[in-house]
Amino acid sequence: MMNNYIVRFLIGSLTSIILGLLYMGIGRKFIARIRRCYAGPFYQSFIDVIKLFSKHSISHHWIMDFGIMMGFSGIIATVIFLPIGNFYVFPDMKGNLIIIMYFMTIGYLGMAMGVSASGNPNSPIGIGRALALMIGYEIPFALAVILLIFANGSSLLYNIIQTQQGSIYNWNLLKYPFAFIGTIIALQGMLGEQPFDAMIAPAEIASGPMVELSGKFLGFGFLQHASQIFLETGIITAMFLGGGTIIGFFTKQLFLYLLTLSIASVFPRFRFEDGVKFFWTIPTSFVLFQLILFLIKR
Amino acid sequence: MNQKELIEYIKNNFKGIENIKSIDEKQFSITVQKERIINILSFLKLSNFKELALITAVDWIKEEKIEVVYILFSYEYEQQLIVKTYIDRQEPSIESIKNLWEIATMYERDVHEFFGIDFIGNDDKRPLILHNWKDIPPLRKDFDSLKYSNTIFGKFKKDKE
Amino acid sequence: MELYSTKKLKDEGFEQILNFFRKKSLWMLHYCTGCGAVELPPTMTSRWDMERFGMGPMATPRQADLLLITGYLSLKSLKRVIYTYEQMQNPKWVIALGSCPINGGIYYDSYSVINRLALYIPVDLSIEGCMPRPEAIIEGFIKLMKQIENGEAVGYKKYQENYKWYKQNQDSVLKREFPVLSGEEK
Amino acid sequence: MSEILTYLGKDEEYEVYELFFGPNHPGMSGNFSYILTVDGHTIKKVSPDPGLLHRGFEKLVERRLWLQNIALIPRICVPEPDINEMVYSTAIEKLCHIDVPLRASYIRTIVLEMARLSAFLFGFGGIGGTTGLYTASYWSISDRDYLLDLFEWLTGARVYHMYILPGGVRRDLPNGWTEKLKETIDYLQKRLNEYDRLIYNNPLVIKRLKGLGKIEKELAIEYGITGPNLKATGVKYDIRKMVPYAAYDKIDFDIPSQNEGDGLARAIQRREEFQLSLDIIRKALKDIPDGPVRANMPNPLKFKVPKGEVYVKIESARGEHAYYIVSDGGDKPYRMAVRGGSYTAGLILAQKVLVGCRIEDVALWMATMDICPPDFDR
Amino acid sequence: MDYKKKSFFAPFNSLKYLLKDPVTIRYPKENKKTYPEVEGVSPQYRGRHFNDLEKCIGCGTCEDICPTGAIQMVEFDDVKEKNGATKKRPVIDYGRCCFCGFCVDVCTTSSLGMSREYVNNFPTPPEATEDTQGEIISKYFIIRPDLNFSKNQGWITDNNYSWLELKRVVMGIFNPEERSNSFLEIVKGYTKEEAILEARRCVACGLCKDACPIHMDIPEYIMAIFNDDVKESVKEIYKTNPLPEVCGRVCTHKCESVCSLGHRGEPVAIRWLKRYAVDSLPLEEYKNVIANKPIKQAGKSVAIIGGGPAGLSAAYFLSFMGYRITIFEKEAKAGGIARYGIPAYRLPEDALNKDIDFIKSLGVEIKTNTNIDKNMFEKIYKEYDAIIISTGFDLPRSTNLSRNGMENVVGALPFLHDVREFLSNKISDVKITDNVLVIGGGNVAFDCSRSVARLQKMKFGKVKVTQVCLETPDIIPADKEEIEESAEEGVTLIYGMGPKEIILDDKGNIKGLDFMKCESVFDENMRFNPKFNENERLICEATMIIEAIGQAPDYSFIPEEYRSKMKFERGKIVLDENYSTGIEKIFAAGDIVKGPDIVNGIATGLNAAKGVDKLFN
Repeated sequence: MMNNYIVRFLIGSLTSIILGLLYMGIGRKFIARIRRCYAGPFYQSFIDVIKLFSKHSISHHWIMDFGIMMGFSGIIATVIFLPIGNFYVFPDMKGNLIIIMYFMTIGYLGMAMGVSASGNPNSPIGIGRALALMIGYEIPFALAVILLIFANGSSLLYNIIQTQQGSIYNWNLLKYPFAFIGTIIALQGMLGEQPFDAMIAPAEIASGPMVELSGKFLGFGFLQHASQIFLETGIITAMFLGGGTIIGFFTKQLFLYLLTLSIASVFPRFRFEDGVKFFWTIPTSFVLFQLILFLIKR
Repeated sequence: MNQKELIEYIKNNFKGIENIKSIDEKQFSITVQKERIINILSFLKLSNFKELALITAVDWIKEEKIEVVYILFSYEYEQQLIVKTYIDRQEPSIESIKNLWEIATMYERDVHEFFGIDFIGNDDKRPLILHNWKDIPPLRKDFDSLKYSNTIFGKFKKDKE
Repeated sequence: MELYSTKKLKDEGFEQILNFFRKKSLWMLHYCTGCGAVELPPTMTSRWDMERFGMGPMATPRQADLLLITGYLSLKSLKRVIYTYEQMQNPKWVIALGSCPINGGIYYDSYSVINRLALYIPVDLSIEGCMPRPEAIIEGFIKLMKQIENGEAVGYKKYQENYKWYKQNQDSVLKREFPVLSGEEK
Repeated sequence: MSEILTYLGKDEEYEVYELFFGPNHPGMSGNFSYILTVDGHTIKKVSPDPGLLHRGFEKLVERRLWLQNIALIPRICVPEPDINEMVYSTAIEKLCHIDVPLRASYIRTIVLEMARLSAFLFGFGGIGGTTGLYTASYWSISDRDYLLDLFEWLTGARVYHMYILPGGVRRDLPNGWTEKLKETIDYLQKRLNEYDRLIYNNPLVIKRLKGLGKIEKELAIEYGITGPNLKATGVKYDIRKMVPYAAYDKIDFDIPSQNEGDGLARAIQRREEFQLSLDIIRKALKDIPDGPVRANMPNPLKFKVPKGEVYVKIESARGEHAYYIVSDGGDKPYRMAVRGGSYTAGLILAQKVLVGCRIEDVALWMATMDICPPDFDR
Repeated sequence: MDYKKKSFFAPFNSLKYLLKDPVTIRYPKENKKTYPEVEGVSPQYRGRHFNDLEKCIGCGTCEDICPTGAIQMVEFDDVKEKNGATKKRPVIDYGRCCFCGFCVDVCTTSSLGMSREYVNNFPTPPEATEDTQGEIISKYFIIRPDLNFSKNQGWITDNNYSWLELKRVVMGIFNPEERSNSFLEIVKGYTKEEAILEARRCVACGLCKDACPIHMDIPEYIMAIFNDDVKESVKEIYKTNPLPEVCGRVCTHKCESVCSLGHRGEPVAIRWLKRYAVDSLPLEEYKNVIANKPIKQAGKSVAIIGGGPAGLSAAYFLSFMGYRITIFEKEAKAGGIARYGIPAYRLPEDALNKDIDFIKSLGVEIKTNTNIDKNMFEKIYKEYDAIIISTGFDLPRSTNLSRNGMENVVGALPFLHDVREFLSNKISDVKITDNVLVIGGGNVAFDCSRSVARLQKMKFGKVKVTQVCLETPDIIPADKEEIEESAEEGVTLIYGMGPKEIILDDKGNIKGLDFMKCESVFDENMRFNPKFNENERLICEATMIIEAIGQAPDYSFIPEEYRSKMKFERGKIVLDENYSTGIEKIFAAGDIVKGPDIVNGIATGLNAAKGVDKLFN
């Protein structure tokens, strides 16, 4: 029964959604502590999602329904390629990085299509910013992926994880520290956290793309964001922190997420083109420096 | 120079002042005819009363007059100056001082909306603060706001007058 | 004038279960209509922290399901509040903060502040206080949660049932062609 | 092909569109709206649309007795209600030639400075909220709550105190209050270092604030900008020093000022004035005399102010907050005109300075200028 | 740490709060602990009101001061009826209240206060229909505050923070030495500023209006004095009070005893204000101030027997109803008890004459020195259309001690009558000795003893007066000021002693009086029959005795056949509702009908005038 693909797919996507919501709940309490208050219970995100699905919602155009569904399914499609600890949804695929890189952008494109049909002037501005920012953080992330592929000779995450087994010293984190720093900053952009969240900035464009999302659309947006957290932290743990067992994988993910939140809670927002300029200068130079080091060593 | 010298300086440099009254050691008021308001204000702006703090009006319904008040302040002398003129209440109109101070446009638009004074030269008459206002300007003394509030909002209980 | 239908408006059955989740995550619209909005930041931020009840400020009416009328409501902002209220999705609730929406408050004789909010949009809960303090606001939220749980917070259903009556009240205030005092009554 | 391109570019109407930075916008402090004509992200034209908070104070004041207005006027400006009571009481004292006992003047100074501190803390929250640094607003608004506890103890209410009356203040300091105030002042002093590290040393905040809405000295005076925004452009003028009221002439303090006049200078100016207020309170607490707290005043139902008019202004966190009060000798004010601190800044300067800025700068500019919409609508 | 330096790592320092515990107050479970002795809101917080319904007198001052019109005074019947208080209690509409606490600061009896309760929210019931929607919400918030929050007291006002001016404006008064050697008026009266300051204290609550026997509109004329408009105030006074000069000096001021300011401080000096208003307007001005009353020419004629306050007031009111009035006065001048019963230092001649001259100027004819006997009464009965008897109580009662009318034992009224004559030097001298004893505890007794003190100072240079009364200090009928001022002027007062018998010396003139202790003055159902105990005795030497133990009416001039038809009850005539004595055409007013003091006299005069008017139309 375990090798029946539908059941494996369900396991893969449900763990990403549930754990994503769990990380969001814990992340809220973490940020609340920095702000010296107690946030709600850790299962608050689950309640929010159930409430959102129970609400009545307006769709402005059928493209909007289609777009939101495409956004959510794009992220789920990427998650099933991700190695969750040592469990693989498609055992023979072994988590191919190039496919993951390709599928990640579908989520945003779907959201962009859905939201721009909503007719509120704030959402096209928001989506314009989101896509521009995507270009920003894709470059350092792509360079880091290229570096790892060169280093391990194969684009399969399974091999990358195998090279990092054993003791902590052969984690890619220690082998290529600068690439890790660049990717962490890229992760900040991927999750849309504080210094780079000009796209959903409530104070400027009234939460940008999510302006017109009501009821179940917002619910899907929530789920998409949750599984996105699971996905991106999962990729980086696989690439740099050596995937480890199921429990080890989840704790590393949580650690990465809380690291981004701590950066997020102490920095204000970039203007969005400063953010893109920042991405092209600081993290890219880190990863390039690491690439040069690697090429010299080889 | 202190207030007395300032008053002397203004009195003999500018004709047509009805009266100058010192309210306290840092504040004094001048009353001027309606026609000479632009000259006195530009004269004062030159003798460094640079800041226009407020334009407002007072509706003297018993004397059938509306008093337009310009409040200036000078940073050098640290003196507050209240310039007052009296205009007729039936068709109140006075020249606009738009070109002396940029901010006068908004003050005059505000006073126009609340008192119905027509500032000649300031043609920006769009409603600024009131919404869909069809009655007489509200800050006039003969406008009764409790009666207005009872007729339009008080559907159930009429408040004692 | 039989504008008002007397249909039973209580929530029953499946909706009662959903109400349990709705009550635990009320999202408040970040729109400060009046002076009561000065007491909302202390309630939201870390000294009184209303996030413990799962409540947080939301940027747009689409996402929010709780509209807080904080204090007095002038005519111009009444028009915006009605737009906002109609943009919000069911089930939605309205809380009137302070004494001004109840019976005119300190501006009872003002020509631009409405005396009774309940004539224009359905009010589910009125909290008394000339700016109720954060504790009173939190007590109000708890009372609203209890009210939602046993299905009595049905303002939005009342709005749907008696839309004509509310629309008539709103137009009598917002769309006036004739002067109020001197002109004849429209 | 080229005609199509030029055709599109030719008609200006397609290029720009109207964005309602409307009343229901989270970045908007208070209930107020700008209608921005936006080309992409840069703003072409700003037209303010005030009036959403209009209650007609100047009409309501004429319907109430002199002392009944003390309950009405603090509601004019929400973040700092005490300045209204102070201006109103000083105006009545000037018209009736009442002299206030010294202890009452000292208590008034302390209350005004505490109100200034809570307004500046709101200002830190504003900067945090609009730039996304929510930790700063969570901290500053909860620190402000400690000040409100002290107000609640002294005056009986958290925000609208109705404590400063013509002739003095309403109650004497409860015992144990001054120690609690000293304790809170030291706590806020410690917190100020935290804010320095979080906001003022933060490179991103400095990048967002630098060069935002830059105004020179002459333009500021011409536009009637006053208070911290004026001192940020280099004019060293503070009403507490030039036209001293309450007990400011008995306390020596020097006025800080910057000279760039942009958003960062205004933020730093507010931080230095926060420090100044802490010192003023400490000095006032040290040499507060004993004695009565209120001159004996007639009973409020039969209180008449002699005929006359006066313009009284005091230093609020947003600039010069002033009333022009005319009395015809009756038991009700004949006319009261309110000059809010941020009237000219919010309505006229915005049309001049915001052109060319980006959308996200509007909310931040309002936070640094500390625009308070009830000043326009009254 | 210099706040201008840019540093990348500075913001991370705020992560240290992860380890510290948060500042949140988890409200429903925990509560704020910033205040030393109390948890939650501050000790003097302005929360919801509480009101002590017994202490509250329903004066309505809180309703006047409320800036939002939130307080309404509503009549309640579950409220106990109390003298000097209305049955109205404040009802507060919390849909209007702005919690300013002005009502508490201005409350005259400090019964209203604000508690530390702040929670009050109201979930709209689902079945609220269309026309009751707004009504249900606002009706829930209209509450009559009572005592259930008073245990959690927050904002209360004690006397030094109250907004009312509780202290009276001090009026100029001669010091004891100055005033005791002359019969000049002891009180100097208000100057203009003092009067305005005193008038400013009145909160215009109207309680005094109900307590005054003639329901004078006191808040009106005090407001007129405050607005510095004396003409208007005199016009207001003369609407109901014909003898303001007299009332301004000697009224028993029931209004002041009921004044709302009196609960926490000194009541408004209503009597002195009336006196100031009338004094500062010359007699000629009265004409144009009051003349505007309509004169109906009924052509009927009315005879008034007795020119005392009651007679004069009936004459005043009847003159406006167009009757021809003649007053028959047996003394040389009109005024009755006001002239001959009250000494000059409390009611000077010119003040009384001013009132009487004005009444004369209205066309009233006063025949003085005409003592009415039986057949005169018969002639008047036929001649005039109506008769008002207002002869008052002018026969002095006497203890039956002086067996054969010794020449040194004098009644109170004749003595005061001679003093008044001596002062207007109609008679050369008043018989006075250097050691006088006055018996009695009422105001009249104090008038006698203080007059004697003045005469002794004038004649002998030193004062030796002892006054003995039956009552104990708490039930003595005289005013408080009388007792204090007489003590200052050298009158020694002995309480609780009843006279037993006079002691004569060998030459037959009086040497002293023997007193015995008086156990109780009134018996169980409050009737006057004192009980004495023989064995406790006290001897006081005196060479002259004045008995001031009450007065009796003198109905000798009424012919027998009328007197039999009248009903008498303890010396007073019993009248029906429009003040007629049962005999056609005869009415009565004054002390012989009701009340010991002058203002009741005026009230009965007014009612008698109304009775007469009703008789004819």
